[in-house]
Amino acid sequence: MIGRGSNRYSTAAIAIQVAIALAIAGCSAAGHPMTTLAPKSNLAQWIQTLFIEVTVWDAIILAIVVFAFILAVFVFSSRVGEAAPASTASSDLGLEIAWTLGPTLVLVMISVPTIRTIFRSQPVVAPAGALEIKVVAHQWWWEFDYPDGAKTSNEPHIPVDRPIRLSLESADIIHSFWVPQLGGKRDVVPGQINELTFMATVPGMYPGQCAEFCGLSHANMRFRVFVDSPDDFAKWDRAQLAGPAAIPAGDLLASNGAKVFANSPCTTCHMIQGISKGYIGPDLTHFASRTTLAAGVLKNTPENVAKWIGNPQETKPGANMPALLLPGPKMNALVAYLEGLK
Amino acid sequence: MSDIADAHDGQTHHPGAATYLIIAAFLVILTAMEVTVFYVHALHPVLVPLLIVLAAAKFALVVMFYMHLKYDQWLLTGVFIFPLIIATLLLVSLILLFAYLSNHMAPIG
Amino acid sequence: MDIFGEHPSIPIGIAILIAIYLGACRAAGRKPTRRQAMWFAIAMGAILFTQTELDELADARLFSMHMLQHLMQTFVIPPLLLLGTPGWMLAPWMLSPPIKPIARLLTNPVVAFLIFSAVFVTAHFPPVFDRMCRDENFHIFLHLLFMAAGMLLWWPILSPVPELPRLSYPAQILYLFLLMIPMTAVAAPITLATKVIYPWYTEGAHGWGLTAIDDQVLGGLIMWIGQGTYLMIVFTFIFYKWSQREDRDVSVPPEATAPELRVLRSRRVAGS
Amino acid sequence: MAAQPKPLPAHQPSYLEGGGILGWLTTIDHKRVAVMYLVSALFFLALGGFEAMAIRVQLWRPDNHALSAAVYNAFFTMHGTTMIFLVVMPLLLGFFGNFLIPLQIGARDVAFPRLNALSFWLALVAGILLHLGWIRGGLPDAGWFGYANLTERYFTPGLAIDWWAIGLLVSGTSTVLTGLNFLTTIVAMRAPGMTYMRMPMFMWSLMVTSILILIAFPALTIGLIFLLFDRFFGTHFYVASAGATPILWQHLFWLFGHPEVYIMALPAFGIISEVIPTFSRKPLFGYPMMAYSICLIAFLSYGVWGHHMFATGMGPVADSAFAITSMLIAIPTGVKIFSWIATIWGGSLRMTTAFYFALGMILEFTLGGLSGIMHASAPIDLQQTDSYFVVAHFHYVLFGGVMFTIMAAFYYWWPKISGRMLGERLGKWHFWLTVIGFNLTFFPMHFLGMWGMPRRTYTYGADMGWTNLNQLETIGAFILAVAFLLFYVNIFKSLSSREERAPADPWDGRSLEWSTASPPPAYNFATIPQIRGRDAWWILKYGRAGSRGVAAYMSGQAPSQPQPDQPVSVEDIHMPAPSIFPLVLSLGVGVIGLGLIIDWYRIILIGAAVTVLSIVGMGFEYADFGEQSHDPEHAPSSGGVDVRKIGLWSFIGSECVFFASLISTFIVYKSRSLAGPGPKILNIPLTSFSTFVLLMSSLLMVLALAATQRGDKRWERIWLAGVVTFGLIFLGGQVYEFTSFYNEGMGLTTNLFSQSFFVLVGFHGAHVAIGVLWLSVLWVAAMTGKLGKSRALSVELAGLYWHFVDVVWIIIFTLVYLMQAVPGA
Repeated sequence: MIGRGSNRYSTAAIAIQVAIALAIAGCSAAGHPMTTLAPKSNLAQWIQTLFIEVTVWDAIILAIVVFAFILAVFVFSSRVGEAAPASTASSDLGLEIAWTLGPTLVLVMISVPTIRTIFRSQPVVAPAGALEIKVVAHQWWWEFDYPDGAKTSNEPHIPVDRPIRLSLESADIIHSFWVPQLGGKRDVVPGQINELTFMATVPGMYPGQCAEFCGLSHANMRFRVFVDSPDDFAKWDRAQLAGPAAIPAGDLLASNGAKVFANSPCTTCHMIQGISKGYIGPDLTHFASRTTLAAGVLKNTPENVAKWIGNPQETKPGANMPALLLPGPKMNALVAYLEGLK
Repeated sequence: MSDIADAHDGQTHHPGAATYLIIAAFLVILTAMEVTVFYVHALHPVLVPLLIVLAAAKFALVVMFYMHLKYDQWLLTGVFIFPLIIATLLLVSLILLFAYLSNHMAPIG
Repeated sequence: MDIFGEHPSIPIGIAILIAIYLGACRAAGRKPTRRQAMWFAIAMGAILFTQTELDELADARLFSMHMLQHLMQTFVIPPLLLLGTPGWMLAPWMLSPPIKPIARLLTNPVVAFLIFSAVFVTAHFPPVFDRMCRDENFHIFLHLLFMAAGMLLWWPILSPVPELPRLSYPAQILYLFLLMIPMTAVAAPITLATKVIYPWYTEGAHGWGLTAIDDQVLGGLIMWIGQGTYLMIVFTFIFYKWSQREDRDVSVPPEATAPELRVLRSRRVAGS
Repeated sequence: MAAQPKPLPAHQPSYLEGGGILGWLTTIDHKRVAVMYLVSALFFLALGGFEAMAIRVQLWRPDNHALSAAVYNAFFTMHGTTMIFLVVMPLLLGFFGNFLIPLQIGARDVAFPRLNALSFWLALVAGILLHLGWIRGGLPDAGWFGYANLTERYFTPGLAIDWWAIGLLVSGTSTVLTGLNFLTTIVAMRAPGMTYMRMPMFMWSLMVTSILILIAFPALTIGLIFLLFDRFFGTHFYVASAGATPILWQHLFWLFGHPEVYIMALPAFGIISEVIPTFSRKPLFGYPMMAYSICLIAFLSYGVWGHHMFATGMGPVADSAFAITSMLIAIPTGVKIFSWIATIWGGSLRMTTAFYFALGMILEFTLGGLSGIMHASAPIDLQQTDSYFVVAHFHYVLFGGVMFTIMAAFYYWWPKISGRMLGERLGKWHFWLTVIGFNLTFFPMHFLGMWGMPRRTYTYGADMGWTNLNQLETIGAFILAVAFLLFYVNIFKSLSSREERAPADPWDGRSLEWSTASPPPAYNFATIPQIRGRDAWWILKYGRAGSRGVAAYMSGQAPSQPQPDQPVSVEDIHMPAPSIFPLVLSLGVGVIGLGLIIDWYRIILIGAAVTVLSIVGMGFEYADFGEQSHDPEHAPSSGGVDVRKIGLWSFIGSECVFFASLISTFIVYKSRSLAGPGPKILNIPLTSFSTFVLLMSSLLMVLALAATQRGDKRWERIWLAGVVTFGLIFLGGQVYEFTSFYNEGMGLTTNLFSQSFFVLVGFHGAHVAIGVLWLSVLWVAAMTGKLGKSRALSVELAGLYWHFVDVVWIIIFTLVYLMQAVPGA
């Protein structure tokens, strides 16, 4: 009875874990946009390679331990009351040296590529031709400043196959910049400039998130990185450098909205080039060119914009943006204006 | 209470007043040297190592003689030295880590 | 490997050491144990390797190899020599009246430790170190000094002369632990420096295609992590010997007569 | 001693009997203290478990709003804080450690029984302070790691963080006292013949853990003190805009935090090393290497704190150094796992619930250890840190490794503790549900982490593909909750059943605790045994360890028959008298904490008065107390060193780290002062004079001690008066110095230099002031003629403290004053 119980234990534990492993292998990275297992940059690729290497060593060690464990518990031991004489061995120098040296060798095998990757992934100076972007983390959104003066929030675009050098700064407390498919995280520490260097290799949209607990809405501090072809990037960059899109002639709703905006408290925090000068919140000059709002939490649709402006706390508890209580028509006008800022 | 005294008499052979006075003289001299070193400008390039050596000497004198570690059981030395080593390593590594960090500080303001 | 090439002093020195060793054996009319002879032979081999192969690399402006050389000279060769030298070889002259008090003072753990630390720290001070790189005679002198200081350092651990005793095992561990402070004080700043500290390494070609700064980091790490790991292994040996001794010290008094045993057993039954 | 030895009565009352409620409140019996730890820990375990369940419910589906962000953040903060400080440590150290140290080393109690009771009451007060947020100010919500500068008042106003910081300070004090007590006990109070190499492995682990505690906690204390200064007095220790860096908190916190992991794991390793040999009926395999690996793990644990900070940008060199040291820890850990397996190998196994849990621990902990190797590799860690992968990793270590061990320990030692067995049938259910629930809850987290799910997020998007596994985990968590419920039921059933008294030695155990009754009498052992080898009790039962004992066992030969009772006199057993002061003192401390937080000075004063009065009260109890540790039967194995001296030296060792943290902060910060007076303001002539005064006071101190030792009362008084006077002169100088700085425009909050200077030098000054008070008391005693030759130790202890304060000043004088011209590092 007792013996069977232990048998059941190991089979149960192993079966569960194997089953989960298989189930998970079944789901591809496609359904997991933030997976670390589908590298899309050189940095992520290096880490992935290292990860696989270490995992293989880990698996070998695990196999040895489980094998020894099973032999010890089920094969080379007796149960109380059985006749087999109990062993009294309490030491074996050879064995002990073996299981000290074995792991040591494995660690040497792991540490060499580890250190190589550490130095390779943290170059002291930016690689030649790198695009240097300043990233400022705020509670709870991201600001991206490009060297040519372009400015955006939460949805940066970068060119493919060109080295990117991010210099990370914080406006308030510690955050952490993480786009899993593009590489490991780097903390954003107030008073300190941290760097992150990588080169994206596949165009696409890669979601990221703040990874260091930063207060109430830490969970709502998301963003998206768009990796563009060089042409697309140049186009996007040009558009960002231009002023706000002109309101189409005859679009009364939008031009009303522009007036609502100009007279609202929004202007104290938000910038729309040529119209307002606030800098506490995200720059809204090209608001409509972004696919999401509220730091990646909501899709950028008119309903969501209205919902966000009317009650930011519902979407993002603790957000610094006050609720703007506008009567329906005014809100519609404002939303129409904002959604026109391509 | 008597057993305390017994245990005590049995365990320590503390040095006499003469030793204490000599140590005190050394301490005073070392302190005077420290202050002198501080005021001699020519010595400033080697100020840090010099001061560290002098302070370490004073430290060792007090601990070994006034705190009787030289005379007491090694157990007490162990209980003290191990944390002391850790504390020293901690001090050194923190200073070095922050020295690196200070190259990456954002301009203040 | 051209043994007699640049530095004839090395084979000559080794030959002299061997001659002294054999001469002392003959004078005493005793032979070292097989094990001691083996250790001594290894020590000679280690000296030869350190002073020729490693030295060439170190002369090729490889700071890291120079650090490895220093580690060998202070941490490897002296213990080997102490293991390889029988106590009866040293005792007669070390315990002779004029030398004995000096030997006693120098092999005192505190003194030995301080001397070694002072030598090691001073030698890595940039002006001193740089002069060593440029002045061959000073270089030889410092390397001999390292080995001598190393002998003192390891004496309290491996003393072959019972009259100048070893430390107790736990004290040995503590003693070597304390060694981590001066070693770290030298190795850490070298490793973490952002500039090349010793100008000699920036002048002229650099071996192995390393940059001077990478070489410096590597050298610092060899000294820092290398000595740490080495000491860790030594701790393991000491601890093992300690545990074996404590095991052996078991003296089993006749059980039947031990009164407290009877009491214990009665206690046990009373409780059940 | 006693003229007429009275034999022990046939029935010896167990430690649980008698005394009533007051008996428990005033108890200083290590076993009763342990039981009180147990009760509070089981309560907090339920609370922490409830918080965990709430977290899992919230994560059941994406965009869930069952809990608000605020409540979720508070719950994961309190779950971590509670489980670490109020459950695992109290269970491992307070409960099992306290109960078993004297029993396993053959002693009557711990070295400082009243301090032990004080530790418990302080721990309880800390637990209460941490939870007062339920009543006022909200629960702490900045994570158990409380990263600055989120914890600054500007970002987290309100009382929550104040409760948290003060609660942890009190808890840390309690733990340090425990560490001091345990270390002294194990070092000095082992039964005769029990060398270090004959101690049970649990004792090895607790000895090393105590050292870890003494060295690790001061760093946390300093970190918290800076935080409280920032919050209450407006300093800027973690404020970037003032030139400081919040990274300082991370260094201090992880300097404590990583050793803390081993403070929890090492005792677990020790317990497993007790359980496995017993149920395998074999001696522990590779005992010396097991002991050594514990030491090595402990030492290495100080060189690895940086692996929590790879993402903070420490630079490639520091990353490499921390990565390699972290990997090194795997070697001794591997030695332990292989040695446990080798112990089982060839054994005669007895498949009890305790053994099941021990076997489970080996496998689950191996998984946690292996994912740990991944985190040690810095680049991989950058993908995994702060993701659910890490949550999986440390739950495999802390639940799979430590909680499984605690359960094994419960089933193993419960008979000894309560005198009753835990149900084996229910136990097996408990075990299987735990295994299934645990793996179902935490194994999928590896994958969630690899799929990019960050930690500490109260909600997640539906498009991330994390939903299914989260639901699986929540189901697992409920299974786990049922398992815990069964555990509580099992305890309850065992306590309420009238029958099934546990025998003294139900498992055919190997160590001394099984030699005494279950539950043991208040004095543990009627006679302190003579130890002849490892597995002391096994040898007593079967003869020398090894073939003979097992041969005797295998041939069915029962242990030798009991001999007639040896007459032992009850009067020979001196047990210390109970004391109410530990409880009162802790209450005082609690009231101070309360007053500090709600900012009501009268309450602080009341608390301070109670605290001081109870310290004085404890002092007057001293005469009774002193005898205990000098029980002649306790012939200490440490060659006659007084336990109080060992205790004080351990405290001094701990203080080294305390001041090292302060000094390094000063050195790091002094050259970053922005405005106002900088280091040039320091007055070297004045402090040279102060240094001289302090050095001379040390001289007078040793002279006073010498006078006391030779019974010279006249000079004893004179020298002591001299020390006190010199101390006062030093303090006067400091007051003058501080005042003049203040007049020159350098206040506490002026700049980084001033705040780190004032805190460092101020704390040293506080130490001097305490020393002056202590010596004044001694001086009064000397004047009234109460400080005779026999009390020389009291003078020696005060002297040791005084000299230590002096050497700290030697360092401060050099590093702070004389090196002012040298820029940081």
